[in-house]
Amino acid sequence: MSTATLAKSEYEQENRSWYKRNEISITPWLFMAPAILFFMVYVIIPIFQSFEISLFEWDGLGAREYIGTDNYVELWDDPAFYTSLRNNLIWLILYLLAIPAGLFIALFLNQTVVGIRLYKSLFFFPFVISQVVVGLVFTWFYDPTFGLFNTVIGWVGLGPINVLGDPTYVTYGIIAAGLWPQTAYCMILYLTGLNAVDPEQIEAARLDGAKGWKMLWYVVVPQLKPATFIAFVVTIIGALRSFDLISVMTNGGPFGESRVLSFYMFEVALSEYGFRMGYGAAIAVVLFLIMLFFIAYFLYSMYRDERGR
Amino acid sequence: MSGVVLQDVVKRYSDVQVIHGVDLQIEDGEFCVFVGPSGCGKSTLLRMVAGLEETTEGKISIGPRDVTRMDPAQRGVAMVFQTYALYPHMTVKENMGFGLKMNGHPKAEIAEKVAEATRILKLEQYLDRKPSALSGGQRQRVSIGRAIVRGPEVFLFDEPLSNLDAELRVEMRVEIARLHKEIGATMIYVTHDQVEAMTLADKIVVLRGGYIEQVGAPLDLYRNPDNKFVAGFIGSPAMNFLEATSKGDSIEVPALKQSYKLPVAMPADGTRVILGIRPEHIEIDKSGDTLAVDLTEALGGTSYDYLVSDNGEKIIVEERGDERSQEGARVGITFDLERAMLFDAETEKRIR
Amino acid sequence: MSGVVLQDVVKRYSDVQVIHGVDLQIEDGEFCVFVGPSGCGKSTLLRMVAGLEETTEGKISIGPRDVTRMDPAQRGVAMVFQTYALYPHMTVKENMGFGLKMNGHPKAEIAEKVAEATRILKLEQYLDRKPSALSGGQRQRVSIGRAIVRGPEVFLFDEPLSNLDAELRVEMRVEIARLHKEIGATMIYVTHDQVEAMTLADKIVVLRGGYIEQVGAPLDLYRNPDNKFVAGFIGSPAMNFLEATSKGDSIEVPALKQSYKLPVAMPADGTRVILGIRPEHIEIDKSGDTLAVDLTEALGGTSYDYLVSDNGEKIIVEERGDERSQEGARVGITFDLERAMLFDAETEKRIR
Amino acid sequence: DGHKLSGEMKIFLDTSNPAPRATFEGIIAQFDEMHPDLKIETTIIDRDAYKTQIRNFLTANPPDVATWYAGNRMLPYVTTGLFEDVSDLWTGDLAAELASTKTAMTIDGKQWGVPYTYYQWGMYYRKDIFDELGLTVPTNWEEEKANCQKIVDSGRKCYTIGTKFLWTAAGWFDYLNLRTNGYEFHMALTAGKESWTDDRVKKTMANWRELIDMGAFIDDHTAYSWQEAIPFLVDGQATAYLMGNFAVDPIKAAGLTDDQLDFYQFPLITEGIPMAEEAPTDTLHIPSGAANKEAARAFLKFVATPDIQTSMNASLGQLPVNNKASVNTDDKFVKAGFEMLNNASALAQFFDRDAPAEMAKVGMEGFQEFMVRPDNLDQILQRLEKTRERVYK
Amino acid sequence: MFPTPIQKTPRSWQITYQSFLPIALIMWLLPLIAVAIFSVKPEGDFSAGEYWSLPSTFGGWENYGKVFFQSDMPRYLLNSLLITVPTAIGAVALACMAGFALGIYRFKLNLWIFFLFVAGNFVPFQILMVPVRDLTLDLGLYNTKTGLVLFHIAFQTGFCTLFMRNFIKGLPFPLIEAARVEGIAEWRIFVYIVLPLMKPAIAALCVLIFTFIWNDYFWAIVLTQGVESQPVTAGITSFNAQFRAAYHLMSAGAIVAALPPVAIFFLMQKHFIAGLTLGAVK
Ligand SMILES: Nc1ncnc2c1ncn2[C@@H]1O[C@H](COP(=O)(O)OP(=O)(O)OP(=O)(O)O)[C@@H](O)[C@H]1O
Ligand SMILES: Nc1ncnc2c1ncn2[C@@H]1O[C@H](COP(=O)(O)OP(=O)(O)OP(=O)(O)O)[C@@H](O)[C@H]1O
Ligand SMILES: [Mg+2]
Ligand SMILES: [Mg+2]
Repeated sequence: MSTATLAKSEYEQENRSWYKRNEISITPWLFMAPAILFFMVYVIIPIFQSFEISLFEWDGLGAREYIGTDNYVELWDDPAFYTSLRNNLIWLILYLLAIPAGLFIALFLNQTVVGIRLYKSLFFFPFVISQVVVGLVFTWFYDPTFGLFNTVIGWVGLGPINVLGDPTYVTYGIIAAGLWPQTAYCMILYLTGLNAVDPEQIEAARLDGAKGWKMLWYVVVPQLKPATFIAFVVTIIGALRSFDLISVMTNGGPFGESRVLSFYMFEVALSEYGFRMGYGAAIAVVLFLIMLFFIAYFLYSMYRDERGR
Repeated sequence: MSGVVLQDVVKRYSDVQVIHGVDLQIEDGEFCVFVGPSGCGKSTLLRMVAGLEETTEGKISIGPRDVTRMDPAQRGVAMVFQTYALYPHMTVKENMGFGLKMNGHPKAEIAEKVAEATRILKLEQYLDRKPSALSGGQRQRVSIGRAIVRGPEVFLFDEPLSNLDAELRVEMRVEIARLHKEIGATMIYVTHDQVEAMTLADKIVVLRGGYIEQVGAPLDLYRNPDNKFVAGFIGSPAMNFLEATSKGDSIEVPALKQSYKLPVAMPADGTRVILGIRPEHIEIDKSGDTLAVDLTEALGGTSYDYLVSDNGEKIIVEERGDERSQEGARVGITFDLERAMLFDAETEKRIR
Repeated sequence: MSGVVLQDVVKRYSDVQVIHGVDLQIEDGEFCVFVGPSGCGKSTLLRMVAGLEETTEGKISIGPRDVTRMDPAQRGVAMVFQTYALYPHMTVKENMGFGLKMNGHPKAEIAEKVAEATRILKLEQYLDRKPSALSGGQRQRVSIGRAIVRGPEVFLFDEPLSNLDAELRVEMRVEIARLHKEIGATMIYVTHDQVEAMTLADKIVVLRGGYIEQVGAPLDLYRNPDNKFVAGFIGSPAMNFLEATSKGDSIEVPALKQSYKLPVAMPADGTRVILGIRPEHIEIDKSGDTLAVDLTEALGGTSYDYLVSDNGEKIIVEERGDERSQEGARVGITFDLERAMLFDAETEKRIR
Repeated sequence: DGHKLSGEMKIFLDTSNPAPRATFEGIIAQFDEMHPDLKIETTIIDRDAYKTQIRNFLTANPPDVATWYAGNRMLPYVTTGLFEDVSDLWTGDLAAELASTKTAMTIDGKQWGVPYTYYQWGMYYRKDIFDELGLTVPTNWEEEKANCQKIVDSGRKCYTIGTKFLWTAAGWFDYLNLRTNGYEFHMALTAGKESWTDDRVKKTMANWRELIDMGAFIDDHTAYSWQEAIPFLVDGQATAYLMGNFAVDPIKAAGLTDDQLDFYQFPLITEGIPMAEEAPTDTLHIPSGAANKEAARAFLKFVATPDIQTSMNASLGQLPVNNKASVNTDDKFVKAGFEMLNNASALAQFFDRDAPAEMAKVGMEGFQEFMVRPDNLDQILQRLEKTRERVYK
Repeated sequence: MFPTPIQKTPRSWQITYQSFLPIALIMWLLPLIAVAIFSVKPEGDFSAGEYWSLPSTFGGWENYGKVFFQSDMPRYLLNSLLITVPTAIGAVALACMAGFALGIYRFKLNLWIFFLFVAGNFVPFQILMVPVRDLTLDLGLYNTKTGLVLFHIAFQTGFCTLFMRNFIKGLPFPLIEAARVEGIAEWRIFVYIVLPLMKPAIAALCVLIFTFIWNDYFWAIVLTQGVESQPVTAGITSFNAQFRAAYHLMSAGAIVAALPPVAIFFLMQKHFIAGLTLGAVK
């Protein structure tokens, strides 16, 4: 019995169009074109433009003036820049606390009791809220007259502390506010990670006599590595991108002590007393170089994974 | 002494009962295999022995100790999992030594025991690899090694070979048999693989729906099953079952259009019974014409003929060598009445 | 006519060559099975026929047409994947008709063809289900149905049954055999399962490392392999190989401490050769004492004896019935010289 | 006007506080009524945000009328050509009526906008508390300090202030410097002609420090905006507030009555120095990119007319710029301010209007820091000096 | 499962755990709860210094009424919606296509282009501020919702493409091959096979992008100003300036601004979390 019923036209057109013949190699480019175009215009090219602008003196209104590396020279002995840099480092380090904190809460919530789903969502809540609102909420929380923070530490006989007005506490106060949503984020990553932990390995470890902290440290945490990696990535990025909270909570103050690079850049380039585009771009370049360090690491890790699979 | 004794063991998950009062005695050094269809409770029972599932009712003893409420780590058992459950971030050596390390054994002792296990399982050259750099068979060997290192009284295996491909499975099976001989510990082994059960076990426990159907040595179960379930479950290809009716001291088998007189205590006239004959115990009678040859398969050493009776019942015949029947031909069959079995159609119990 | 012809076909991935000049002729309507160890290039070869991999060198024709550079869609082939590759968001009916619909065939024609395939595969009652609501076997049937609907000249199967459990696999195997009988199209089938290859194939192609080792009908390969690799690969348990040396018109087999005279053209004196005997062709000679019984396995219908010679070579013997040797005993073996084979130890080629 | 105005007119306002907001809305409604064919669209932007946004909208989507400030503050937009030259409005009667503010609106000999209000700065204090403590309004620095000491002794703070947005501290600096060193020096300093490390500046800071060391200012002022500092005055934790007159409205809204709140001029510090005052002028401008300049000019003129100035400033609670307009003498604060400014030796705009933006920013940050860490003074002044060298070069 | 399921622990610990849960939650959300309470307190409570007492009367109607009827809040909310929805649609659409190209096809630059998107996504976006603001000005899109939307689409495309590509990579490739053998054109494979399978990913991304964009503040203040185009995050600062020190109103405003993403999160929780974790962890 012959079943060769495919219509001839389907496989015997010799002179097909050029597109048809090269369909597989052209299609991906057609599909990527819009995304690449957008991304180039708004992200990739501007990165290089930042480098360029940083070599100019420009107020954003008039003509630009080429000044070579003067902006960088000025940056070199600008105390505000060092304050920002120092604060950025503090952010980077302290923000990482979100990772263990998130893990801890995730472990606490990784149970199956009635209503636990609701608890998990409510614990995740801070992440969904805009940082602007988080900033406002924490500003009130820290308010030296009526803030809950001072009320609470008042109970134990401390304070009052003017967290946001005191240069020694202000950065830590803002970071604490930032840690709130970030911890929630890490918590969700870990909750998902914990779901993926192989139960048989836990059982094997129980048979091996591992319990509690030992189990956590030797068996669970290593298996959470993917979640930890992502938590690390998003936390680092979050720390370097910190802007909203500072802008809302202190506007960089008091006397610029809570600035970070991204905020300082905004301040010199676009704020009331700023409009030094070139100087802002120079700060941007420094921030980018710091980030480049991490981006290279992230990409390298991803590259390894891609090769590995 | 470290046999395992289960007394009236029951397991309930909230309101579903999955193990219905199991009594079982496993001698010290015995290799005991649990078989049964999927979901019959094999794993659950094994995990109760391990302490990974709580025992709802009843008592489990290992050697002289009642372990029913003990922690898994204290029971002196080691378990080998189907998915190996190796710690992916540790090397082979660390994997094997982990249990001892957790229990605070000195380094030297750990090293020594790991070396011993390594030797037994010929894992020397892999000691510093991570599990991900090992093949399936090697991983399973490591996981057995991890069990050995802990020097348990009882080894528990939950389908340890079912993630391996056919060839490796055979190899590892032989390896496990040898291991049992070498260290002589009590072993409980869950499988759904006929061949593993038959070849490894000193004692097979056939489970169905949370009940034990029969316990016995492999060949005893093969030759002398207690009921239709066990008869059909043990042996491959499975036993052929044909409907029949008792009539006097014979049975009438419509599919074969014939009566047979079996050396058993016949039930009352007209009782519906089932005749069981294993494929390997049937001979093709080319001169017959009661059955049609539907399909034949030649595997080289053996061939299978798939026969269909006129009333639609199917019979598989195993033929030795590479002769096989002609597809579409009509044949008869003969078989040794001594080896045929009779079951009650209602209760499925063996009629002896 | 729509046989498939491969002429000197080569496949290279950047600088790794995985297919080394394969010549193969598959007749119209033939059922051709590719077997070989993992990684030998079975899938690659099949996918080259399908057009899913580019052919680096050589020529592939289907029927009279050279398809080497054609798109998959134009080759008149249909493929059935190991993982079924059903479109999960479409019903069975839509899955089967999708290809035709996309290529603008009229609705009535699609409906008719789907109905035909449905009938052949007895899928009537599942037509409106999504794949997720089907069992593995049903899914595989649908994916075969999808192939049938397109009415291809050549069906390609890549390990279609290896994701099914043992029982279903047997069932589907029989189904595919029946399908081939019914529609009679050319089929190329990749598997690593002995039994599938032996039972389904008109022609088996044994591949190794990107080369064809031998092509032939299943029983021809079993009875008359060209080399040691094929001899060992076809047949289960695998053929026993014993080292030997030619001496005059006999061979000396140290493991058996004996000389044998095989009906073959003997090579020069002192050539190292290999004697191959299948386990099913060996009989235990209880009076002998050349070999030690290392391990025995009784499966009921058959038993395996694992024997070890004094020089450490291993021999497996398949025994019919449930008798087996005593472990630890010493025995001899006998075998039919007509059925034993001789291979050159260097080239591994058969000495006939 | 000769012919009818038509089309659309966009007005951007920074008058985001409730009272000014309402005032302007009223004026615009009035103007709208006079010109039925004109469609007016008003956008009110938060005062602090407005200061950063003006650059953007002047270049990107310029309205027809925009509020801004006189003095140095409008310089960048004049030099970059973003403000329209409105010298043509400064002719005839109007020129005469607005004469007092003309210099503040003039750059390069041209006028770039029209003022609509100005207001005094000074001490708003709790009269009732002064009475309770038996204090009188101070007229010189010693009295001020003596009063303050008594207030501090009574468990209160002398001054409330919220320095979160920095400029409030500049108010203190301006007055201390005006009183310590005089108007000329202050203007030279803000114009970059004097050094920040000058001893005269240090003198000003030393005076300031006396208050700081006394604990005269409320704690934690860095955490508050100027509005958030009001409650301290209202609930009596602090007794005075150095502010512009615009603060009266919110203070009253927060619960103080005319009986409780009163005003006094910032007292004399250095004997013999004439009393100059802060009197920031708020202005209206036409962006050079405006679409409907005709209507815009008409509006500017309209706002400057005596009638409108009268009613407008009555409701703003501030001072009209048109000398034909009448001052609302029912309001004791306005009245006091009017008198004070009329007698002033000179008027300063405000620190961030007199100094260029960058200098203002660094300066005000320095003042805030000084209020928290007076010991850092030298460092702060050096920083300001360095900025001066860069900014004015 | 780790830690040990609570059901398997002693009764006393179970009770401790169960009762500690709500306490922990309240502590965790304390700042938010405080704001929620603020927002329903009448003005009088604040002037009386009663910050931490329960509301003396329920002032919620009045407070929220003010937010909705006496401020620009509704307008800001509308702006946010008009910015967020097109962005989510645009970014997801671009990413679906790019993800398809990068996930399905093998070509030389594949990994490089993919990494370009990934790297761009990791960039601290502030560094784009000056050039992007300039570009937007040049395009005449400054202070328009369109300008903001275009940038958001472009920037989110990085993350979305990372997500989509990994998702598509996880689809069984034989599906594509099966379709190719059936002679289905590549774009039809995208439309009829890949796209339907991406539904969960699309849902996840939409929800995620909605929240991200809704909560954006930085770009809102860099690229827009004024009530006609600013989203609610930026609007809230004007709102707060308008009602400075009126904590009951500011709280109500904050809650109104925060509510939409919270609502979306609760409605589409499954997708949201899948998005966060899948996108990241692949
Ligand atoms: N946590 C649980 N809750 C409820 N029922 C369960 C649970 N775990 C297992 N069961 C049920 O208990 C029965 C026995 O399961 P078990 O895993 O022991 O079967 P099994 O014999 O090992 O099957 P398989 O061969 O598939 O592994 C099944 O019916 C299963 O559905
Ligand atoms: N994309 C590729 N790049 C490089 N080498 C490849 C690629 N795909 C396959 N190979 C190599 O080609 C050889 C043949 O692979 P193929 O998949 O055909 O084997 P197979 O016989 O089907 O094996 P299996 O039984 O495991 O499916 C293998 O060695 C494999 O590693
Ligand atoms: Mg099981
Ligand atoms: Mg393959």
